[in-house]
Amino acid sequence: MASETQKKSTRQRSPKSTRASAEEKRNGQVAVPEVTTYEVSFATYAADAYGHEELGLTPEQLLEMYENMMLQRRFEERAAQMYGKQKIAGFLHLYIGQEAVSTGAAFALNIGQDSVITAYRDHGIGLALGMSPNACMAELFGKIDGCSRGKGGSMHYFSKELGMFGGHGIVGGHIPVGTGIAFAHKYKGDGGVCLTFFGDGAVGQGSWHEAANLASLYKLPVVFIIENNQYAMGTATHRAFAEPDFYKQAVPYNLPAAVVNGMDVLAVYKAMKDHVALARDNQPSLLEVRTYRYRGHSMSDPAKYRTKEELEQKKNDDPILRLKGYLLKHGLADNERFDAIDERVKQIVMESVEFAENSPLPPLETIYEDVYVQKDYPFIS
Amino acid sequence: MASETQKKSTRQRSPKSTRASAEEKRNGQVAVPEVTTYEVSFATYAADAYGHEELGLTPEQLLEMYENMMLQRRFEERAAQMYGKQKIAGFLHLYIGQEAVSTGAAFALNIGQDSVITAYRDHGIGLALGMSPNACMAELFGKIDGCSRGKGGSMHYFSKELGMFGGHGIVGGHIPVGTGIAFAHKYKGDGGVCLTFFGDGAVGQGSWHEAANLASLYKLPVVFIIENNQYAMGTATHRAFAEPDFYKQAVPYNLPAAVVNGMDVLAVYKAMKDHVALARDNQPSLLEVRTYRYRGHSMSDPAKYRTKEELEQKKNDDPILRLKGYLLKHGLADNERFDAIDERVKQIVMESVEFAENSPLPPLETIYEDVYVQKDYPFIS
Amino acid sequence: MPEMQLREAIRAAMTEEMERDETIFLMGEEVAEYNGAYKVSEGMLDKFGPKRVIDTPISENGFAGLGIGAAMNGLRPIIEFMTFNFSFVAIDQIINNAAKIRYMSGGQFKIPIVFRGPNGAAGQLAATHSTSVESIYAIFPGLKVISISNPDDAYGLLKSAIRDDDPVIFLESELMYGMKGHVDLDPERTIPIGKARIAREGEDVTIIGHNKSYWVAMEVADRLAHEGYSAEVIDPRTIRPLDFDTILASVKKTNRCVVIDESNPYASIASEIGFRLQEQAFDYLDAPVMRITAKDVPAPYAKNLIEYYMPQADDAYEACKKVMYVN
Amino acid sequence: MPEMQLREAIRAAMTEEMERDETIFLMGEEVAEYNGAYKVSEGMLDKFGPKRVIDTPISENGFAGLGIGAAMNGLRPIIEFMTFNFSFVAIDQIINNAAKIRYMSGGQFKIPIVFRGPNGAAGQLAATHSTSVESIYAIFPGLKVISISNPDDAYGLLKSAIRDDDPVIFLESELMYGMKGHVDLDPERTIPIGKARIAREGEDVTIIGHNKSYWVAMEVADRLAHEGYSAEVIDPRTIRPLDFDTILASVKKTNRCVVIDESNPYASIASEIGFRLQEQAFDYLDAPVMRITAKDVPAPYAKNLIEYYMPQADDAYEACKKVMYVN
Ligand SMILES: Cc1ncc(C[n+]2csc(CCOP(=O)(O)OP(=O)(O)O)c2C)c(N)n1
Ligand SMILES: Cc1ncc(C[n+]2csc(CCOP(=O)(O)OP(=O)(O)O)c2C)c(N)n1
Ligand SMILES: [Mg+2]
Ligand SMILES: [Mg+2]
Repeated sequence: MASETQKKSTRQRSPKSTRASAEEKRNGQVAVPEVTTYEVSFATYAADAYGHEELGLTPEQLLEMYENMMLQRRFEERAAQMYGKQKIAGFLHLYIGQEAVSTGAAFALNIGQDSVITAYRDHGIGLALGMSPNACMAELFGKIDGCSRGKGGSMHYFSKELGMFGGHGIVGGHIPVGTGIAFAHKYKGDGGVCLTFFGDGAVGQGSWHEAANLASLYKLPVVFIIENNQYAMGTATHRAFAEPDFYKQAVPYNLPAAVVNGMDVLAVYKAMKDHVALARDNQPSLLEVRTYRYRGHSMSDPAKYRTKEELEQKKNDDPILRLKGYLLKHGLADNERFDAIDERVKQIVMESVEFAENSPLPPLETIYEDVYVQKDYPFIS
Repeated sequence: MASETQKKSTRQRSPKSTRASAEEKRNGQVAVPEVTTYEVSFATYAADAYGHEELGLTPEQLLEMYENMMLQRRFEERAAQMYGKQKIAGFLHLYIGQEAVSTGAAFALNIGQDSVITAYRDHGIGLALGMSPNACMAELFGKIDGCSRGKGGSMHYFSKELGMFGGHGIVGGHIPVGTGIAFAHKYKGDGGVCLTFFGDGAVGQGSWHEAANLASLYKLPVVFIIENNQYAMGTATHRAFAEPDFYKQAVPYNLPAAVVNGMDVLAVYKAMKDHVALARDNQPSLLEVRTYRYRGHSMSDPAKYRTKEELEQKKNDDPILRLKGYLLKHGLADNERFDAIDERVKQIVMESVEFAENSPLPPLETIYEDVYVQKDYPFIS
Repeated sequence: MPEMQLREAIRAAMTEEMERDETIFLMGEEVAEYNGAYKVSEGMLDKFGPKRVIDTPISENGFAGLGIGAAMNGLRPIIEFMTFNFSFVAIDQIINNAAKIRYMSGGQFKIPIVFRGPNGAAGQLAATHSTSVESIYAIFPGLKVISISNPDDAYGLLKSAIRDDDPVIFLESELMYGMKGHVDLDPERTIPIGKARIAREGEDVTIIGHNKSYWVAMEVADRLAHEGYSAEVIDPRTIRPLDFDTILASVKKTNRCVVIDESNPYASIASEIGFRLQEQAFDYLDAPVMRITAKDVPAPYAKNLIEYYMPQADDAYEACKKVMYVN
Repeated sequence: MPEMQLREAIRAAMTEEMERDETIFLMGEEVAEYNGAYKVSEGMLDKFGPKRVIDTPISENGFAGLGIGAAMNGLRPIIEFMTFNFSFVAIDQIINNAAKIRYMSGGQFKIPIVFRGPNGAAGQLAATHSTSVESIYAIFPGLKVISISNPDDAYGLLKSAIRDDDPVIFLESELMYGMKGHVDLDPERTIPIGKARIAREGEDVTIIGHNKSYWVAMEVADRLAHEGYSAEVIDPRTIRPLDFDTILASVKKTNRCVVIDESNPYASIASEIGFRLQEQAFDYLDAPVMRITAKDVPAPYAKNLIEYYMPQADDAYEACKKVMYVN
C-alpha cells in the first residue's frame, strides 16, 4: 500500500556515525566532535505520472473534475469583473491557477464525513466541495443569501453541511483549528479526517509549528497541505525562508511528507488519496503542493515582483488545460463535450451573479444576530 | 577548523531518489510516488572526549570553572534554605545539576562584548557570567540592592554590563528577543554574539519556530541552546514532543546542529566555542544540550514524575564532581586546593545572604520608577 | 452543604459535567499526570482516562486553537491556561477565532468552549505573571467572561459555562484555590451567567468587586459597618455580559459607588462600570464613582511593593467615606 | 507648508529620522521590495538599502520580539504591522516584553521601539481585520500609545515616537493613508507625546475623537455650527498618557462631553475618558458623558452592515443635542 510506503519512508534509518575529522585529530589539532548522519525521506507526486485507470477514476469522473475546476475558474473571473464594478468590496483573493489542488482534494474526500479548513483564498475549495455558487457569489456581494449571510465576505466561506470550516483571514491562525477539527473526528470516532490547507507564507507562523507537533503527538487524522504558490503577497519563498523546501518542515514532528505537483489534478488526487488514507489511520502527514496563482495576491496587487515570462510559463502548465489535454489525448472526451460543460459552467456563474444581485442586503437588525447562540444576549447599545 | 566541519556537515548531501515501489508497479498495482532520501548531519559533543590541553585551557582556568560551578551550586542551596525561611517568595527555580552548561558557556564568551538571554531558571548563568552574588541574593530577597532593584525577583536577573539580557518568565517569549539582540550585534558590527538559552519545554512554542527561521534567514550571530533537562515541569520530553530528538529541530531552518553532553563542562565548553565561532561568522546554529535538574521544577514541586533511581543515577554524573575528578586524576589540583575554593565559595554565599538581609526594602515611591525612561510620565493615580 | 476548597468546587463542576456529557474534555499543561499545576484537576485523569483529560506541550496558541476546532466539530472543550498570563500567546485564537467565527460563518458554527485558569496577581510573581486580563477579553463581543470569588459561585457558574453554547473565559485565582466555602452540590444546579450577586445589602454606598477584589469589598463593608454605615456589596460575577441592571438599581438606592478592581486602571472594568453609571444614573449619583485599582505600573516583585501595588482596602475605605462625604 | 498624503507624511518622518540616526531601521512584512502593503515605505529600500529597510516572513511574534531585542541592544527599530489586527499574534511580545522588561530589570534596559501600522476598520474587511486595539495596549504601563488623525500630527508625533526612549504603539489608518493635508516639514520639528490638540474651540459641548473618529467629530461640530451651537473638538492624539488636563479644562468650560470612538464600547477609550470626567469634573457636568462607538458586535462584511457598525455622525449629533438638552 502506498500509505504504508509513505509511513515507512519517514522513519529515519539507522544513523551512520563518522569521525569526520579523524585526520585532523591525528595531526594533533583540536578535538573535533563526532558527526552523525541520518536519512530522511519524502515522496514525490509528479505531473503526468498517474493515469486515471490506475487511480480508479472513470472518464466521467475526470469530466466532473474538469467541470469542478472550470467552475472555480469562471466563477472567480466573473467575481473579478464584479469587483471592478464595485459590486464586491474588501479583499478578494483569487485562486485562479491553483484549481487542481482544491479539486484533487475534494475528490479524495468523503464529503459530509470529512472536513476542510483553509485561509482566505477560499473560493476554490468552497466550490470544489460543492458549495452553491449562488450563495458564494451572494456572499461576495454582501447579501443576506450569502453562504455566511453577508457577514463574512470573500475570506469567510463556511458550509457546515459540507464540512467546510472556513475561510480564515489571519495567516496561520486556522492551522491549530484544523488540528482541533481532526481531534474531534478522532474523539467522536466518526471516521472523518481534516484537510488543513495553508499558504507558503503561513509556514512562517508559530501556529504551524505548534499545530504540527500537537497533531503528531496526539496522532490526529489531519493532512497538512502547504499550498506553495511560491509567493506570499510580494515575497518569494526564498526571501522569507532559510529553507524553502517545505517538505523538510516535517522532520521535527516525525511526520510523513511528500511533494506534489499541484498543476496536475491527478497527481494531487493521488497524493490526497494516499494521505487521507494515512489520516484515516490516525497518521497525520504533510503535503507540500507546488502550485501557482496567476493573479495578484488580491485585487490591488499589480504583482510586479515576478516577470511576465514566469507567469506565461506557468500558464502554459495550466491544470485545466492539462486535464483537458489528457482526456482528448486518450480519446475519453471530445471538444463537443467540453463545450457543453463550459457552457453549463458559464450559465451557472451568470446565474450566480443574478442571484447575488437580486438578493437583499442583510436587514440592519441582523447585525446583532450570529454573535451568540444565546438569543437574548444583552448587547451594549 | 571545527566550525567549518560543522557548517559542512549540515548541508544536506545530494538526494538519492529511489523508486521504492518499482516492484509493486510491475505487479500492476496502483502507481506509487517516487521516494527521495536526503541526509542530515549533526555533531555530538560527548562526555570525557576532550582534554583541557587540546581545548587550550590551563589548570588554573579549570579551577576557575570549578569555582564558577560551585558558586552556583552553593548559592542556590542557600537560596532554597532562605525560601524555606520565607525570606524569598514567588517562584524559585533552581538550576542545580545544570551548572556545566552555564559555566561552559560563560567561559566560551567574550563577556562584555557578547550577550546571553535565558528563561526564568537564570541564577546559574547570571552567576557564571560574573554577576555579584550579593546583588543576586538581594534580588531574591526583594531588596533595593538587588540586581533588578527588587522589581524582578528570581526569574528576572539582568546585568546590562555583563550582557545578561534576562531572566524571562514567559516560556519561549525570550527566544525572538535573543534573535534581536544578535541582530543588533550584527547591525552595529560590534563582533558580539548572543547565546539564547531555552528549555526543552519551550521548544513547543511557536516563538522558537519563528525565531529560528528569522535567525537563519538573516544570518544572525546567535547560538540557540536547548537546555534539555528532560522535563518541563512534570512533563517528560517524550510526552510533549512527537520527536524528542531536538537537534532535528534544525532541519527546517537549515541550521547546523549538535548534541552536547551537558554534564561535562569541557564538552559544553568545546561545543560553545565551536558554535560561538560559527556565530561570529554570522552562522546561527542549534545546540541541544542534554542535562538534568536535581531539584523539582520550582520550590513547590515534589517531582513525583520521576524515580529516585533516575535522580540518583544522574547525580552520579554530577558535573562538578566530574571536573573535580578530572583535575585530581590528572594531578592538576589536590584536595587542599578544592577545600580552599569550597571555603571561599561558602564565604561568598554567606556574605550574600547577610548583604541581602541588610539591604533595605525598596522605598514605596520606587514603584513608579523604571516604568518609563521619561522622568515626568503622568501616571494615573 | 459541604464545605470545600475553591479548587475542589471547580473540580466538582468539571467532573459532574463530564459525567453528564461525553463530549466534554479537559486539556491543558500538567492537567493530567501532574494533577494540575494548582491541583485543580487532581484525580481527574484517573477518573476519566487520557482520552478526556489531556496533557499538552507548552503550546498555548496550538491547544487553544485545537480546542476551538474541536468545539466547531461537536465537542465541548475545557481548556486550562496554567494562568491567564499565558493566554497572551494564544490571544489571537481567542479574539479572532473563538469570538468571531460564529459571526463570520453567519451563525453556522457554535463554539462551546471554556477557557479557564487563574487570573490576576498572586503574590511575588513579578510583572509577566500578574496581569488581570478581564478588560481585554470583555472588549470582544462573541465572548462571555466570568470571574468568580468563592467556591459556590465557581461551581455553579462553571457548570453554566460548560453548558453554554458560546465561548466563555472563566477567571479564577491562585490565591483563592485553597479558600473554603459551602457549596450546594447538586448535579442539576447551575448559576446563570450574567447575573450579579448582591452579597450584602446596604443603603449608604455600593461597593463593587469581583474575584479577589470582592473580598476587599467585604472587608471595607465590615469596617464601615462598625462605624454605622451600611454598604451594599455587589459581586458582578459575570463581566461580559455585565449585569448592569443590578448595579444600577443598587446605585439608584445608595447614590454612591466605589469599584474595586485589581486590574491596572486604564480601560478597566472599573472604568466601564463608572462610565455606565454616570451615563445611566447621572441624576442619582451624589458623588463621583470612584475606582480603587492596581497601581498604574507593572507588578513589582518585592513584597512591600506588590502589596502596595494591589488595590488597598484602606484606599477603598477612604473612597467610601469620601463619596459619603464623611471623614 | 507642502500638502501631502498621510502616508507621505509618515514616510517623511521615518526618512528624516533615519537620516539623522543610523541606529533606526524599518522592519515588517512587504515594507522593502514591495514598497509597503499600503505604500507607506515606498522608495525607502532604494534610499536606505536592505540593511535598514527589511522584509520579514509572516512571523509577527518573531519580528516583534526581534525588534525588542534589538532595542535592548542599542538600536531603534520601527516595526510595521501590516495592520494592528496582526499584532495579536505578537501581543505577548508587546505586553510582556516591550512594556515590562525595563521594569523587571530595575531600569537597566531601555526599549526605544515603535510599533506602527493601521488600526481599526477599513471598510468591508470583516471581523478579524477591523479591530481597534488602542484600549488593549493603553492598559499597559510601560507602553505609550499614539493614534493620529492627519498628516501633520502623523509627521510630528511619529518623529517624537521614534526619538522616544520608551516603546510606542503608533496607530494609523488604511482609510486615511491617502488623505491630504499640510505638513510643516522641518527635520527639527516634533510634536510632543501626551499633548491633545484642540482642533476647534467652542463653548457648548466638547466632542472628543481620535483617528478616524476625529473626522466624525469635526463633521458633527460643523453641523452644530450651522445650527448655532459651538462645539469644542479635541483630538487626544496620544492615548497613553492621555492629556486629561486639556480634556478636563474643556469640559469644565462646556460642561458637556460626547466621545466618539470606533472601538467596541466595552472598556474602550471612551469608557476611560467618561470615567475620569465623572470622577474629576463631577460638579461641572451638566449631562452625562455620552459615547458613540462601534456596535457591540464583531465587524460585519456587508456594506450596509459595516457602515451601520461604525460610530454614526448622526448618533453623535443627536448625543450632542441631548447633552445640551436641545432637540
Ligand atoms: C497574521 C497575519 N499577518 C499578515 C497578514 C496579511 N497577509 C494576508 S495574506 C498574506 C500573504 C500570505 O501568503 P501565503 O500564506 O503564501 O498564501 P497565498 O496568499 O499565497 O495564498 C499576508 C501577509 C494576515 N492576514 N495575517
Ligand atoms: C507561555 C507560558 N506557559 C506556561 C508557563 C508555565 N511554566 C513555567 S516553566 C514551565 C516549564 C518549562 O519547561 P522547560 O522549558 O523545559 O524549562 P525548565 O523548567 O526545564 O528549565 C511552564 C509550563 C509559562 N511560564 N509561560
Ligand atoms: Mg503563497
Ligand atoms: Mg526542561
